[in-house]
Amino acid sequence: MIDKRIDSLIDAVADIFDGATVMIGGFGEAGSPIELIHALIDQGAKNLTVVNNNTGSGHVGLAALIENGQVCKMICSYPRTVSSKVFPELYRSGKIELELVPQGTLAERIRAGGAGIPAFYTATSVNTPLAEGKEQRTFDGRDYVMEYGLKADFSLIKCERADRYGNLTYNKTARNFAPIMATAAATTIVQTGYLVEVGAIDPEVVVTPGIFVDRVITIAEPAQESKLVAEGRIYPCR
Amino acid sequence: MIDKRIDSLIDAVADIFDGATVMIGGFGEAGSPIELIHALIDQGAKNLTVVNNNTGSGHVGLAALIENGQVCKMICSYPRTVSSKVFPELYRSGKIELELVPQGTLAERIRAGGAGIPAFYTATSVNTPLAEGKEQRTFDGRDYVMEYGLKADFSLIKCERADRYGNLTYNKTARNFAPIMATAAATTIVQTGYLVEVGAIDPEVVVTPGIFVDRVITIAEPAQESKLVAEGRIYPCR
Amino acid sequence: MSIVNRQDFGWNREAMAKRAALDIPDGSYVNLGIGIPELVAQFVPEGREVIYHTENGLLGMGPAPAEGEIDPELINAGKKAVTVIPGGSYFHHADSFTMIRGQHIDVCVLGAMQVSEQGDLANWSTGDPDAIPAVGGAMDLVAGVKTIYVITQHCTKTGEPKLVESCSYPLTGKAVVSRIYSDLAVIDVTPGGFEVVELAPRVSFNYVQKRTGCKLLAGQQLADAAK
Amino acid sequence: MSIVNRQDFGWNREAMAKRAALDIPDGSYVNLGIGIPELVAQFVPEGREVIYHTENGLLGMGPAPAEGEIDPELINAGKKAVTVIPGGSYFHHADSFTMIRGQHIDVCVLGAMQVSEQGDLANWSTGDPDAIPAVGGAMDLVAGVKTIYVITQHCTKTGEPKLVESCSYPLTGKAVVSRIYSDLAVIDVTPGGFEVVELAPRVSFNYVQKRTGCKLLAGQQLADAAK
Repeated sequence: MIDKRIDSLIDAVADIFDGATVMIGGFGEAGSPIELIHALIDQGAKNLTVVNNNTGSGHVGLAALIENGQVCKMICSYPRTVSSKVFPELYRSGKIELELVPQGTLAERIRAGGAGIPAFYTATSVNTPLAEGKEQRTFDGRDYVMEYGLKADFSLIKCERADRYGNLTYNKTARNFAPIMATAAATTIVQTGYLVEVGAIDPEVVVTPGIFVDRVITIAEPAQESKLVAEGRIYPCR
Repeated sequence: MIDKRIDSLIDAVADIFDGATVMIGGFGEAGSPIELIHALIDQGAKNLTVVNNNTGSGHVGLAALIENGQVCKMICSYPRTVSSKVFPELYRSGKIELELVPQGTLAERIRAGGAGIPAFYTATSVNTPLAEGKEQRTFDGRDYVMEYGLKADFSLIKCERADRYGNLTYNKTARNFAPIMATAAATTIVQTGYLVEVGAIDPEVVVTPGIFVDRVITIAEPAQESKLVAEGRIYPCR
Repeated sequence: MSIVNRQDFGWNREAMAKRAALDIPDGSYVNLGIGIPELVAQFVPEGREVIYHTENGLLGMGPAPAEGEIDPELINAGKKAVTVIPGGSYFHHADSFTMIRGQHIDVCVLGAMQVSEQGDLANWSTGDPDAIPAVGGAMDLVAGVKTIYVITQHCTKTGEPKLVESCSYPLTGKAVVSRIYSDLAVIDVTPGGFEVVELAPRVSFNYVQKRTGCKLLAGQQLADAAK
Repeated sequence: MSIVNRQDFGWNREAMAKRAALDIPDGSYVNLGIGIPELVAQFVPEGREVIYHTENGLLGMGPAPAEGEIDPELINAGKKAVTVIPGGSYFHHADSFTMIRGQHIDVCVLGAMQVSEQGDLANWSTGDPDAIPAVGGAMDLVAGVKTIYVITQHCTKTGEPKLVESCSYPLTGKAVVSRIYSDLAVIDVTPGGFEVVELAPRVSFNYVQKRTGCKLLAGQQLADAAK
């Protein structure tokens, strides 16, 4: 029987190992799997390479994971946040590495990783400092850089509805990177707001087919990152 | 105002020019825009390069377009059909060119064309005759061939529901190539079973956003290709 | 060629499919090729849940529909009418081949024209210049799916061996096949060559060897069975 | 620097956005950058239907929601709460950048730190080694969108020209900007360099020239207006 449900957050992230590459869904707080991230903080894996569009807010979620010293490298497009100094301070003091990737290139690299495409060409970043050191090539008179597919050991994502097969649907713009990250990781771990019966999701509207999903944990009332930040919350509580 | 509806099949395909590259949706008869294809036969454009997974059945639809001498080249993965000798006969007599592409490579080349990716690497076809003449490259110890993105002047596709913005949903496995072909053509022409009000399609379940669509014509009761073939129908009637 | 009653000898199409089905693990995502491989779905052992993928855009393919319930827009890669199971999903071709090329499908069972002892597969073209070349998704499947099984008659209709030292037909993929289910035996592709791991009823190792185009190894299982 | 009443002189933020909105054709698919560009949506002339794209996965972005109707999972690229119009659609990031990279978006309006007379844009980094580099979707937008407009103050807060012979800041893209809407003028990027096509109220060509880092051309429109 195929049953990807898992009961505890501890079990959900238990095998994330030191040095793993972890993709984390979300664009800002929308789609951020904050309970899974906090479970990863509790679990304590170190030297992680994290792929996310941003670097988190305040002292919760992704920012807290970074602040806790578990992340040695960020791969992202926009590491600046008004509401967090965590990444900037570590970055300036040389304690965290940054691979800055244009947002669309980041998305396409993740999709390529999931689709078995080792590399592709894009015009994005040509003639800019971000093209330095990259292979360039001309097709039909236009210049392109070669970019590599990106894979992960784990993806942590958040969805709206899931069934035990791991079929997923999302809520509005919280979808963002989750469907492609689900395809690019050896193990995809999902927190869902609702767990529904197999068959409850119309086959026409499944966004992530279960084949891409390994574990599903139900978090019926996820914390809202911006609220925690506004309240000045810190994770873990100290 | 954005209104992509068009009233007549003649107008829908009027500007398809001699020598155009035309992608045609469908996998076998599922998703084949048969009324649009017949309109293209009536219209008469010649020297077309057609992209489709197959080469049609019997003497209707795509097979009829080929039989009518309008196609100089097919780009497809599986040009053999039990129920049609049209393509094989023209091919053997050297009257039509064939670019044989593995099905997944064909799909990815179309997606790449639509996504602004001029080329990518895939392991598919390595060490086979279909890799001959293709650039090869090794990534992480595995060999890959370089494949080019594929674009078209026109895409003809069939969907289930559409609104005047061109938002589309599909029916079951009739979806197949249509969503990616819609992205890869300068002009995408759609025949829909149902025309619905703007707002009637939930934003969460739109499969093809309207940005990829140029014209929508309602064909409430499309012909079923396999029925026409079983009845021995020929298009155009002679 | 054989003088014994065929019913007691070797495996028929269903038996080959049934034997292959035994090797599909519970919870697998599986793509079945056209022909005998399609039959595998009927023989998955009780208690196992297997999800079938068809490359034309469906995960969760069910059996053929009842006569009156055929939908020409719900078909498999062989263009036959199928059904969808609860928990299935539809997607477009690029997403479907993301599953294949991205190594998300666990097992693919294919037919073969030839398999070499290195696991090379030829199943798309005889190389006959007069034939219409047609490849479909076969090259994508062998390049992307983690485990490739082959179900095939051991010999061609004219008695030529299909398991050979090196394929004479154009390849579908190089070193891709793990295991072969023929009407005569189950044969693994190993670093040392073909290894017979199981013989069909009343079939001897020598009988299989005579109908194979290269040297066969006898697996440990055969030795154990002989004890 | 100016001694006239600022209210009568030049364009303020809203006026720049309003002027840019005049150039957005009916039926366009438009991506608006963070800051002044966001205001453009408020000024699309009556009778035109424009669809807004936000790169975080929404086509058909509507205005900000009422206070009580904020959904933290419905935001724009600037991470501000937005709404969705009837006929909108959600999609994932790779599909969203298919729209951008694949040249499906008609117009993108961005802010700028510098624009060169060849249309080079610098809007993501001062190159300061102490700054945290952050690029977001800017490089994808300038590489992929058919028409790039810039809305910007003509000079920096310290009075330095932003329209220059050649950008000193790291580029976002080379030869990508078509037109600039500043507080002083509408300026086209032409093969001959910057061409002033319209002056803001009470602003003279010479006044703009003095605040620009390279030579300006006077467009035919200016000559016509002077007649």
